[in-house]
Amino acid sequence: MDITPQVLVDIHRRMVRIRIFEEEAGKLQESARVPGALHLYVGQEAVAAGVCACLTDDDQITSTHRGHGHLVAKGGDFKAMYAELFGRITGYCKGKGGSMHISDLTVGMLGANGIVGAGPPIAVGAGFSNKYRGTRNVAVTFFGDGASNEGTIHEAANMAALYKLPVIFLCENNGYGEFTAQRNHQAIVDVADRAAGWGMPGVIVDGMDAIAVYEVASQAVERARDGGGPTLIEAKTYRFYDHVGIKGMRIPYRSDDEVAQWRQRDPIALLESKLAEAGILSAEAARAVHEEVAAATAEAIAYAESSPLPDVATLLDDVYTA
Amino acid sequence: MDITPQVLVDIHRRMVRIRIFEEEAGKLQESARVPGALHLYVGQEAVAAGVCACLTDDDQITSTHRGHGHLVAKGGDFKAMYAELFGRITGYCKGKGGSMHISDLTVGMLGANGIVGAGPPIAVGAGFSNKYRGTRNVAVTFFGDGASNEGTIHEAANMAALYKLPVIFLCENNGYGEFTAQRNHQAIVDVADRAAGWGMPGVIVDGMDAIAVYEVASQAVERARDGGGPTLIEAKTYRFYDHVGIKGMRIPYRSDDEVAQWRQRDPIALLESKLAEAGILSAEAARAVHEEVAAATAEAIAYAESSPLPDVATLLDDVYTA
Amino acid sequence: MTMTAPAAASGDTVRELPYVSAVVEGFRQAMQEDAGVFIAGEDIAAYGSVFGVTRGLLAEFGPERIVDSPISEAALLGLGIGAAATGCRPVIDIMFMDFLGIAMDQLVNQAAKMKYMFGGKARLPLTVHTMAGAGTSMAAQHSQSLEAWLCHIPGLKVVMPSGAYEAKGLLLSAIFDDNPVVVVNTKTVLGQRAHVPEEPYRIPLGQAAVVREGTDVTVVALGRMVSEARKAAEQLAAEDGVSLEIVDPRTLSPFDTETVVASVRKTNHCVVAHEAVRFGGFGGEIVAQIQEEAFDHLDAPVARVGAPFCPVPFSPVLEQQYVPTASWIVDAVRRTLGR
Amino acid sequence: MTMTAPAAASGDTVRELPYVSAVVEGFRQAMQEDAGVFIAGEDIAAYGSVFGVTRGLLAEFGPERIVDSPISEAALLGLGIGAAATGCRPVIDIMFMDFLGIAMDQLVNQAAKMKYMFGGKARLPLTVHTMAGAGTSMAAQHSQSLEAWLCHIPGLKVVMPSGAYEAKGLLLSAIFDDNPVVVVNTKTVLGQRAHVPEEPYRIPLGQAAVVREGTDVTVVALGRMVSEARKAAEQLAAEDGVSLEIVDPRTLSPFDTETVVASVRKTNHCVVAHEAVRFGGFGGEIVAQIQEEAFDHLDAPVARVGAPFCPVPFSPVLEQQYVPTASWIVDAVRRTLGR
Ligand SMILES: Cc1ncc(C[n+]2csc(CCOP(=O)(O)OP(=O)(O)O)c2C)c(N)n1
Ligand SMILES: Cc1ncc(C[n+]2csc(CCOP(=O)(O)OP(=O)(O)O)c2C)c(N)n1
Ligand SMILES: [Mg+2]
Ligand SMILES: [Mg+2]
Repeated sequence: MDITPQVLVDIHRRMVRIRIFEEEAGKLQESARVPGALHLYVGQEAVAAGVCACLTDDDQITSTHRGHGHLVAKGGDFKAMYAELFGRITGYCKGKGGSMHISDLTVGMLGANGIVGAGPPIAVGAGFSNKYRGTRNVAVTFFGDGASNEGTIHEAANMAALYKLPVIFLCENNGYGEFTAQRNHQAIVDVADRAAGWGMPGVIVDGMDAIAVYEVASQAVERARDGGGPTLIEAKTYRFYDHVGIKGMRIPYRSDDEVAQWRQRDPIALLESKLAEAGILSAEAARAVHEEVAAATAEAIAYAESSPLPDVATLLDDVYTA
Repeated sequence: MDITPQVLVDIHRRMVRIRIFEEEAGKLQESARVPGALHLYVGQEAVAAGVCACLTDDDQITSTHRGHGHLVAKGGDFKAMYAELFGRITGYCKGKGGSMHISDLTVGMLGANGIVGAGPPIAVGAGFSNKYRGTRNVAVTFFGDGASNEGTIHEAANMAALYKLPVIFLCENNGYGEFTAQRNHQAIVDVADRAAGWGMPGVIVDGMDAIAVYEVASQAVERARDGGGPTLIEAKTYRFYDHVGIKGMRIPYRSDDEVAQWRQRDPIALLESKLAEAGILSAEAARAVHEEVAAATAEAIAYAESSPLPDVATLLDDVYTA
Repeated sequence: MTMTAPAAASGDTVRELPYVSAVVEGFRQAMQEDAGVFIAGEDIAAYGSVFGVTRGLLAEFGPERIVDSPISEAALLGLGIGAAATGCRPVIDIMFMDFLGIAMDQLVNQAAKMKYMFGGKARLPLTVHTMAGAGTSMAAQHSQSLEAWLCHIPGLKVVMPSGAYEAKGLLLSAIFDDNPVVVVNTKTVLGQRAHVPEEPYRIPLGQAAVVREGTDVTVVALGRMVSEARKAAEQLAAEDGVSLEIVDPRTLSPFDTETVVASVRKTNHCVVAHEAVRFGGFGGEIVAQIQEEAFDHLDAPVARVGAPFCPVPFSPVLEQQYVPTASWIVDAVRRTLGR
Repeated sequence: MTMTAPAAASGDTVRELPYVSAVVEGFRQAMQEDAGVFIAGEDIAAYGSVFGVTRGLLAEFGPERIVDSPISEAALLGLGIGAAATGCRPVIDIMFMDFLGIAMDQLVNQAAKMKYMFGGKARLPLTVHTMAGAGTSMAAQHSQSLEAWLCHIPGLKVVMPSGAYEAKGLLLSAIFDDNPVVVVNTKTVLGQRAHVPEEPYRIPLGQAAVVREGTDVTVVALGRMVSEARKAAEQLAAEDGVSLEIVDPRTLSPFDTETVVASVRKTNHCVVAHEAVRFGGFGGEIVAQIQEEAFDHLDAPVARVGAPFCPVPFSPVLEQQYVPTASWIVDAVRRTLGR
C-alpha cells in the first residue's frame, strides 16, 4: 500500500498536535491551573492519528477517559478544548463536561467517557445509524486493554458482527489498566484473540508505527464502508506518563527501564526519521510543525484561561431539549 | 476412557428422572394445575446428567431459567421440586421462588435464574470460594447459546481464567434463544470459539451423547480440581419442546422437520441402545427404571398438590437473615 | 391540568382497543410518520414481542426497522443512544423492566447525561419501552416496578400510562420527544379495553389528568393503580358516600405538581398509590411535594399505598397479598378520613 | 435511638483518625477477626485503592485476601455473591458509586433477592463498599449519590456513614451482618478527622443517632450532610438564636423512623438534607414517614435540602452551586421557621 506524502505529513501533524496539546495540558494540571483529573495520551499518538487520518468528519468515533488525543486527531479545536479543561463557557461543553466528557459532534467525536467500556455500545448505535441512513460512514470505538474486560465490549462486538455494521473496534493495548498490568487483568496476551469469538477479523499492529496503523485502519475502514462488517484492531502501544497526569505514581507499578525502552520507540521520532529518510519531511520542516503547533497551543491556552466562566444561572440549562 | 457400568447406569437414571419429571411438569402446566411459566429441559438430558455425574454435593452449579433438569441431575428431590412448582410451603423455596428460582443449596445447586446470563458471575464466586477455602470443589455454570451474548459471561470467563478458578463454563447450545435462531443472535457457529479469547480451552461435544458429555466434563472437572483452571464446554443439543411449556409456539420459528431430525437422536434412546449392546442395561432393566421413576413422580405430584399453601402471614419472612 | 381521557379523545366513533393494541398502533403510526423511527429488542420481530406489543410490525416495516436483538441489554441500549445521537429516532424495547439493571449504566450515565455533559450540544430522541408489574406468578425477577430509579435521574423523562388511551398518546409523545423517555407499561393491564381514537394523537408529557372529579379525597394513582382507584371510588361512593377525585400524573418526570396540589387544596385529603414497593418509592416524592405546597390544606397526613417490603413471591396466595389493589386504596382512604 | 458518637466511644484515650484511616482500620480488624473475609476490587491491592481505603492491607493479608479485579463490575459483584453463598464473608469494592449501574442486576436481582427466592435458605454475608459524592471536579459520571436506588430494594441494607467514627463502626457491622449491605462513603470527607476508638467496635445497623441535641428544628442529615448540619447549627445558634437538633440515621435501610419522629415531635419542625438529587431522593421517604407519624406535631412542612435537578457539572463555579452545603440548611431552617 502506498500512502501519499500529503497523508503522511497530515498524520505527522496530527501526532505533533496531540503531543504538544497533552504536554501543555499536563503542565496545566501539575500547576493546578486546570481542575479535575487529566488522562494524558502521550506515547499513543500514532494510534489516534493513524486511525483518524482514514476518517472524515461524517465518520464517528467514541472515546474513553483518555480522550484528548482522540479529539485532537479527529480535528478538535485547541481553543475549545483548552477552554473546556479550564471549565470555561467557551469550552466545547461550556465547562459542563471537562476532560472526561470532551466532545465535538460536528467532527463526529461522540465524546470522551468517564465509564470504562461505555463507548463500544454507543459506537454500535452510530454504526447501525450509518447503515440505516444509507451512508458509507464508519464508526470507530477506541478502548483500552483494561476496558476489553467489560461485558459491554463483548455485547457490542457480537452485535456489530451479527448486523455486519461499519464499526471498527480499536483496542489500544498500552499494557495497563490504571496501575494493573495486563497479565494481572486477563489471561491472554493478545486482545485480538477475541475477534474470532465475535465473528470478525482481528489484526495486531505496532501502535508506535503510525504508518502501520494507518494501513491496517484504512483497510478495515474500507471493508466496513463496503458493507464487509466490523474489524477488531489491537494496537500495541504505551503511555509515557502516569494513568492520571504526568507523574505522581504512588507505587512503582512499572519499571523506569520499561518506560525507557518504550520511549526509545517514540512514535513521533519514529515517523519523523522515516519521513526524513523518504525525503517527505525534512528535520527542519518537522521542527517547523512543532513550533507552529506550539505557538497555536500557547495562543489557545491564553484564550482559554482568559475566557469567561459559565454563568451560574445556566446550571440547570442543557439537561433537556425543549 | 473407560466408564464403570455403575456410572453409566447412574447417568441413565438421572436422564430418565429428568425426562419424566419434565413430561409431567409440562402436563401440569398445560392443564393449568401449576401457575406461571415452565421452561422444559426435555431433549437436553444428556448434558445435565453427563456433567452432574462428575460432581459431588459439595461441587456447585448455577443454572438458568431452564433449571429443573439441572436440579434433578444434581440430586434434587421430586417432592420438594413439584411442591415448589405448585407454590406450596413444602417446596424447596417454600413457594416463594417457583420454577425460575428453584434451588437446593444442600446439593450445591445455587439456583435456577430468571435473568439470562446472571449465573456465570455467581459461579465464579463459588469457584473463588472453593479455592479460597482450600477445597478441591468445582463450580459448573450452565448457560445457553443466547446467554453467551450477555456481557456477564465475558466478564466471568475472563475472571475465572485470570484467577485459574475451578469453574466449568457449560454452554448448552440448543440453537435458539427463545424464538431466535443462533444465526440471528451471533455471527459464529461454535460458542467454543470464544474460549481462546478468554484464555481457556474450549471443547465441543455432542450434547445428545451422554457418554461423550461425561468424558469431556470429567476431564475438565479433574483439571479444575487439580488447579488447572476453567474450561469452556459447548454441548450441541436441542430442546424438543417450546421455549415455554410443551407446545403453543405462536410462530413456526423452527420446522417440524428439524424437530423430527433431532428427535431421531433422542439422548435417552441413544444411551439405552448403547447400554443394551454393551450388556450393561437390558431393555427390560431400562423399562424398569422408567416405571420406577414414573411411580415416584406420581407419588411426588400427589404429595405436592396435597401440600399446604404458604401461610400469607409469612409474606415478609425470609427477606433478611436475623 | 388537562381533561380526562374520554373528553380528550376527539373522534366521533367510539372505537375500543385493548391496551396492547393501542401500543402497537402507537408504534405503527410513529413509524409511518417518521422514517427515522425503528424498534430494536429481543424477539420483537417475527415473534412480535412476548407481550405482543410489536405484533404485525415486521410484516409492515421489514427487518431493517423492526430489529431482533441478541440477549445483550447494555449494547441494546447503547444501540439506541448511538443511533439517536446520529440522526435516528430509535425505540429500544427492554422486555421486562427487571432487566433494566443490566442496562442502567447506558441509560443513566450515558443517555441521561450526554446532552448536559456536552454542554447542550447533543440531541437524544430515544425512547425506551419496557414492561413493569406483578401478578403473573413470574416471581421476583420478572415483576418489579422500578420507575423510582428513573425519576431520580436528571436527563430522563418517565411516563407511566394507566390505560389504552394513555398508552398510545404518551407513546407517541415519547417517541417524538427529543429526549430520552422511558415508557413504563404494565403487563397485567394489556388486555384492558378503552376508547382509543384512530388518529395519531399525542398526550403532552408533563401534564397530569384529573380522570375522576370528586370532593372528599384526592387519590394520586400511578399506572395500573388508576383503574384500581376507579374501582375504589365506586365502592366508597356506594358504601361510604365518599367522593374520590382521581389524578393520573401520566408523566412521572417531569412531574405535574400543580394539578396534584390543586386537587389536594380542594379535597384536603390525599392518598398516593403505586404498585412499586412503598418504601423508597416515587410516592415519597409526591407526598413531600404535596405537604410542601398544600400543608395548610391537609386535614390528615398524606397516605401511601404501595407494595410491601419484600421481593415479589411466586406462590399466587402470597402474590395476591403482595400486589396493591382497590381494597388497599379503600382502606387508606378510610384511614385518612379517620373511619 | 442511641447516643452520639463521642459518647459511644469507650476508650479513655482520645485518638483522632481521618475518615479514610478509620475505613482501613475497619477492614483490617474485620480481616483479623474472620479468615473468611476478603476484599476484591479494582486497584485495591498494590495500589491500595484510588481513595486509599485499602492501603497497607496487601502487605498484611496477601494477594489471596486482597484481590485486584479486572474492570468487570458485574462479575466482581457476582464474585461476592457466589463466595458469600458458599461460606466466605466477602467485601466488594466498587470504586465510584456511579459504576454501580453496571452491576445493578447482580446487586438487585441476585444478591438482594436470593434469600427470599430460595425460601430463606440462602445466607449472604456480603458487603459492597463504594464511594459517593460530588465536589471534586470529576463531572457527571464520578460524583453521584445514588443511595435512593438501593433503599428501594428489599433484601439490601444501606448504610451511609457521616464521619470517621461512624465509618469504622458501621463498616464492621456491615461486614459481620449476614445480609448484603451496601456501605456508601463520601469521597469529599475522607480527610475529616474524628475520635476513633482503637478496639473493633460496631455501630448497630438500623439505629439512628441524635448527634446534637436541640429544641427548635430537627435536621435529619445523611452522610456528609451531618457535618454541614453541625456548621449550620453553629451559625443559627449565633445569628438567630435557633437551636438545631441533628439526627444522623447512619443506616438508611432499615430506617430508624422512631428516633427521627421522636425528635420531630419535640421540635415540631424538620429539615431533611442529603447530597443526592432532591427530586426522587431518599428524603422523600423520610418526609413521607415523618408526616405520617408526626402530622399533628408539625408546625410547618418538612423541608428538603438536596442537589438540583441536573447532572453534576464539571466547572467548579457550577459545581459549587450544585453541591448542598451548610448554608442551604440554614436557609431551609429559616424558611421552615418563617423567617
Ligand atoms: C466502569 C468503570 N470502572 C472503573 C473505572 C475507573 N478507571 C478509569 S480508567 C481505568 C483503567 C482503564 O484501563 P484501560 O481500558 O486499559 O485504558 P487506559 O487507561 O490504559 O488508557 C479505570 C479502572 C471507570 N472509570 N469506569
Ligand atoms: C437478562 C434477560 N434478558 C432476557 C430474558 C428473556 N429470556 C428468557 S429465556 C431467553 C432465551 C435464552 O436463550 P438461551 O440462553 O439460549 O437459553 P435456552 O432458553 O435456549 O435454554 C430470554 C431472551 C431474561 N430472562 N433475562
Ligand atoms: Mg490500558
Ligand atoms: Mg438456547
